[in-house]
Amino acid sequence: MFQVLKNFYHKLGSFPWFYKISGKVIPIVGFFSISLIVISSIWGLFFSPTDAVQGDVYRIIYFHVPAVSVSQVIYYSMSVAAAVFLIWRMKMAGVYIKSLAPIGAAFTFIGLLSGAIWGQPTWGTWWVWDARLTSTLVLFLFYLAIIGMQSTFTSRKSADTAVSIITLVGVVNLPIVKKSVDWWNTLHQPASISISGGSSISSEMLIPLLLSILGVYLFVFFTGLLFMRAEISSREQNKEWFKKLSSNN
Amino acid sequence: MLKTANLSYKFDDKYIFSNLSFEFANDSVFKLVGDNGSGKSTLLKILSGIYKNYEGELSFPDDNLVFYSGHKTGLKNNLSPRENIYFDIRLPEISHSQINSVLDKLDLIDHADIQSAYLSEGQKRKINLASFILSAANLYLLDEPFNNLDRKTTDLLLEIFDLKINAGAKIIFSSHDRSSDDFPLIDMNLFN
Amino acid sequence: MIYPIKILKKEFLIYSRKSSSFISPVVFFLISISLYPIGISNDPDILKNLAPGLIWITVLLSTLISFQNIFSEDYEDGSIELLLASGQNLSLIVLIKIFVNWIFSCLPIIILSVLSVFLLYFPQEGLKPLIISLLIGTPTICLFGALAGALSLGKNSITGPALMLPLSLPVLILGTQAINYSLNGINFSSNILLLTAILIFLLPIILFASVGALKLHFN
Amino acid sequence: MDFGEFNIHIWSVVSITGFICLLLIYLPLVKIKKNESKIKNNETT
Repeated sequence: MFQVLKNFYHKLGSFPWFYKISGKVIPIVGFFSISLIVISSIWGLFFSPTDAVQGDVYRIIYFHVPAVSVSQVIYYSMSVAAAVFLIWRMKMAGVYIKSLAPIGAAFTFIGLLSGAIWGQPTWGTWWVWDARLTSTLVLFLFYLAIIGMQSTFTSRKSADTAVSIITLVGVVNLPIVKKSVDWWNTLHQPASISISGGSSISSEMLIPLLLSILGVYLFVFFTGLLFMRAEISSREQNKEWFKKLSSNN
Repeated sequence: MLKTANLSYKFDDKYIFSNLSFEFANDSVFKLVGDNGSGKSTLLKILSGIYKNYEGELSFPDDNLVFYSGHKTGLKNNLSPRENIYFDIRLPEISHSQINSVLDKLDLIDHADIQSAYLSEGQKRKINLASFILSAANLYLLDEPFNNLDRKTTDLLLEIFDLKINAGAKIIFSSHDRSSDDFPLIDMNLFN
Repeated sequence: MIYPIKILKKEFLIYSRKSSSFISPVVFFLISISLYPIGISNDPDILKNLAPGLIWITVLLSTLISFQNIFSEDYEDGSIELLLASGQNLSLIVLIKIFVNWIFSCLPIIILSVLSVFLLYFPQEGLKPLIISLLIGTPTICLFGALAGALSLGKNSITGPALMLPLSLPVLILGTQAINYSLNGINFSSNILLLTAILIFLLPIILFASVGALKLHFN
Repeated sequence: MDFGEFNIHIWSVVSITGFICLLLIYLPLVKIKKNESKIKNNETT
C-alpha cells in the first residue's frame, strides 16, 4: 500500500506524466463540471421554490456559497502544497500554488461581489465589517500578494519558495484576523445582521445548492489542471520531452 | 587547501558551469577568464559563500578567512570614504592612522571626509581597494578588480598582490582581459 | 569592536545622515493629523472618538513609506552580498536593522502623537494607553515591514503593502481597542498583554522568514 | 422564478460569474496553444 502511494507521489511530481494524463482528464472533467454548473444554475434559478422571506434574490446563494467555500478550500490546499514544496522541494507543488492562486482570487472576488449584491436588497447594505467578510477580504489580499510575488524574483525556484512562505504566513494569519475582528466587533456593536441566514433550508433548495457546490469544485479541478498545464508548458518548453510531445500533436 | 570537486551551478534548470574540479594552491594568484555569462562572478560568489545551492563539493582550509569584493562594492553614499572603510564589515577593528596611510597611498586623503556620493566611479573603486589593502584575510575573491583603475593604481594593486601572496594568502580574481601577466589562468569557457 | 555593535553604529550613522528617513514619516504624520479635522469635521466630539483609530492608521501608513528602506539600499549597493559572504549570523543583523529602522521611522511619530491632544482634542487620560500601545505595537508592524521588504526587494510592486496590511490588522485592532477601552473606563491591560504576546511570538518567526526571504534573492 | 421578470441583482451575479469562469478557461488555453505552437514554428523554420 505504502509502495503504491510512494509511486503515485513520484509520478505526480513528474511533469511529462502529468502533462500526458492531464491532457486526457481535462476534457472529461471539463464536460462534467460545466454541465453540472449549467444544470444546477438552471435548477436553482428557475425551478427551485421562491424563498418566503427574501423572495427571488435568495437565488444568488447558488453562486455565492460555492464560490466562498471553494475560495477557502483552494487556499488551504495551497498551504498544504506550500508545506510540501518547502519540505520535499517538489517542483509540482510550486506549479500548483502558482496555478491555483488566480483561480482562488477569482472565486474570492465572485464571493465578495455576489455577497455584496445579495446583501444590498436583503439587508439594506452592501458591506458589513464583520469577521467573515473582513477575513474574506484579507484572503483576497493574500491571493493578490501571491500573484504579485511571482514577478519579484528572477529565479523560478526562489519565487516558488517565497510564495510558499507567504501562503503559510497567510494560513496562520487568517484565523488571527478573524478572531481579532470578532473582539473588535464586541466593542463597536455593529447593526445586528445575521449573515448566516439562520432558518433551515428546504430540501428543494438544498439539492441544487449541493449540485452547484459539486459543480464548482469540479470546475476548480478542471481549471486548476488547465492552469497547471499552461504553467508546465511555459516552464518546460525547452525540455526534450515537451518538444517531442508537442511536435507529435 | 581550497578545493573544488565536480562543482556545478545551475540557475533554474540551466547549468551556468559544470564539473569544475580544481585545487587552489596556497601563496598564489589565480585569474578567472571567460566570456560574459561563463560564470566568473558566479564562481566567486559560490567560493565566498553568497550562493549556497551549488552541486558538487567544495572544501576550505581550516583557517579560512574570506575577503570578497564584487561588482557592487557595498559603499554607502552618505558616509565619507573614511567612515566607509572604518565600518567595512569585512575588516577587523582598524585605527584611524592605518586608514589615513592607506588613503594617502591611494591619493584619496583630500576626499577622506566628504560624502562618497560626490566621488567618481574610479575613486569609489579605490575606497574598496583600501579595504582590500587593510584586510587580513587569507583568501581574496575579487571580481574584476582592475576595471576603472588608472595606470598608477593598477601598478599599486599588482604590488599589493605580491605583498598578500608573500604573507601566505591566495587571491582569485576575475578579468575579461586574457593577455599579458603571468598569473595561472582558469578558463571558465571550458566548463560551460 | 564587536561585530553587531559595528553594524549598529553603522546603521545609526547611515540613518542619521539620510534625513529623509526620519523626516518624511514625521511630515507625513503631521500633514495627515492636520488634514483630518479639515476633511472630516472640526467638531471636538467627533474627532475625539475618531482620534485613536486615526492616529494608529496614520502610524501604520507612514511605516508603509519607510519599510522599503530596510533592505532596498543594501540590496542595490551590494552590502547584503558582503553580509552573506561574512558568514555572520544574519538574523541578528536583520534584527539590528529593524531596530534602527524603528528608532528612526516610528519613535519620532510616537512622540509626536502627543500633539493629537491639541489637534484632535484627544483626551489626556487616553495618552498613556496610546503611547504604550504604539510602543508595543509598532515593532510588530516593523517586523512585518521587514518581511514584506525582504520579499519584494528590487522591484517596486504592490506586493509589499498587499502583504503587510492584512498582517498588521490584528495589531491595529488591538491597539485602537486598548485606547477605546481605557477611555470608557475598562481595563485595557489584556490588550497590551496580547500585543506583547504577538510581538514575542512573532519576533523569531518573522526574523527567520525575513532572513530566508533575503537569501532567496541570492540563489 | 418567473421567466418574464428581470431581477437585476441575480443576473448581474450570473453574468459576472459566467464571464470570470469563461476567462478562467480561456486564458490557460491560449497560453498552452502559444507554447506548443512555439515549438512547432521553431522546427519548421
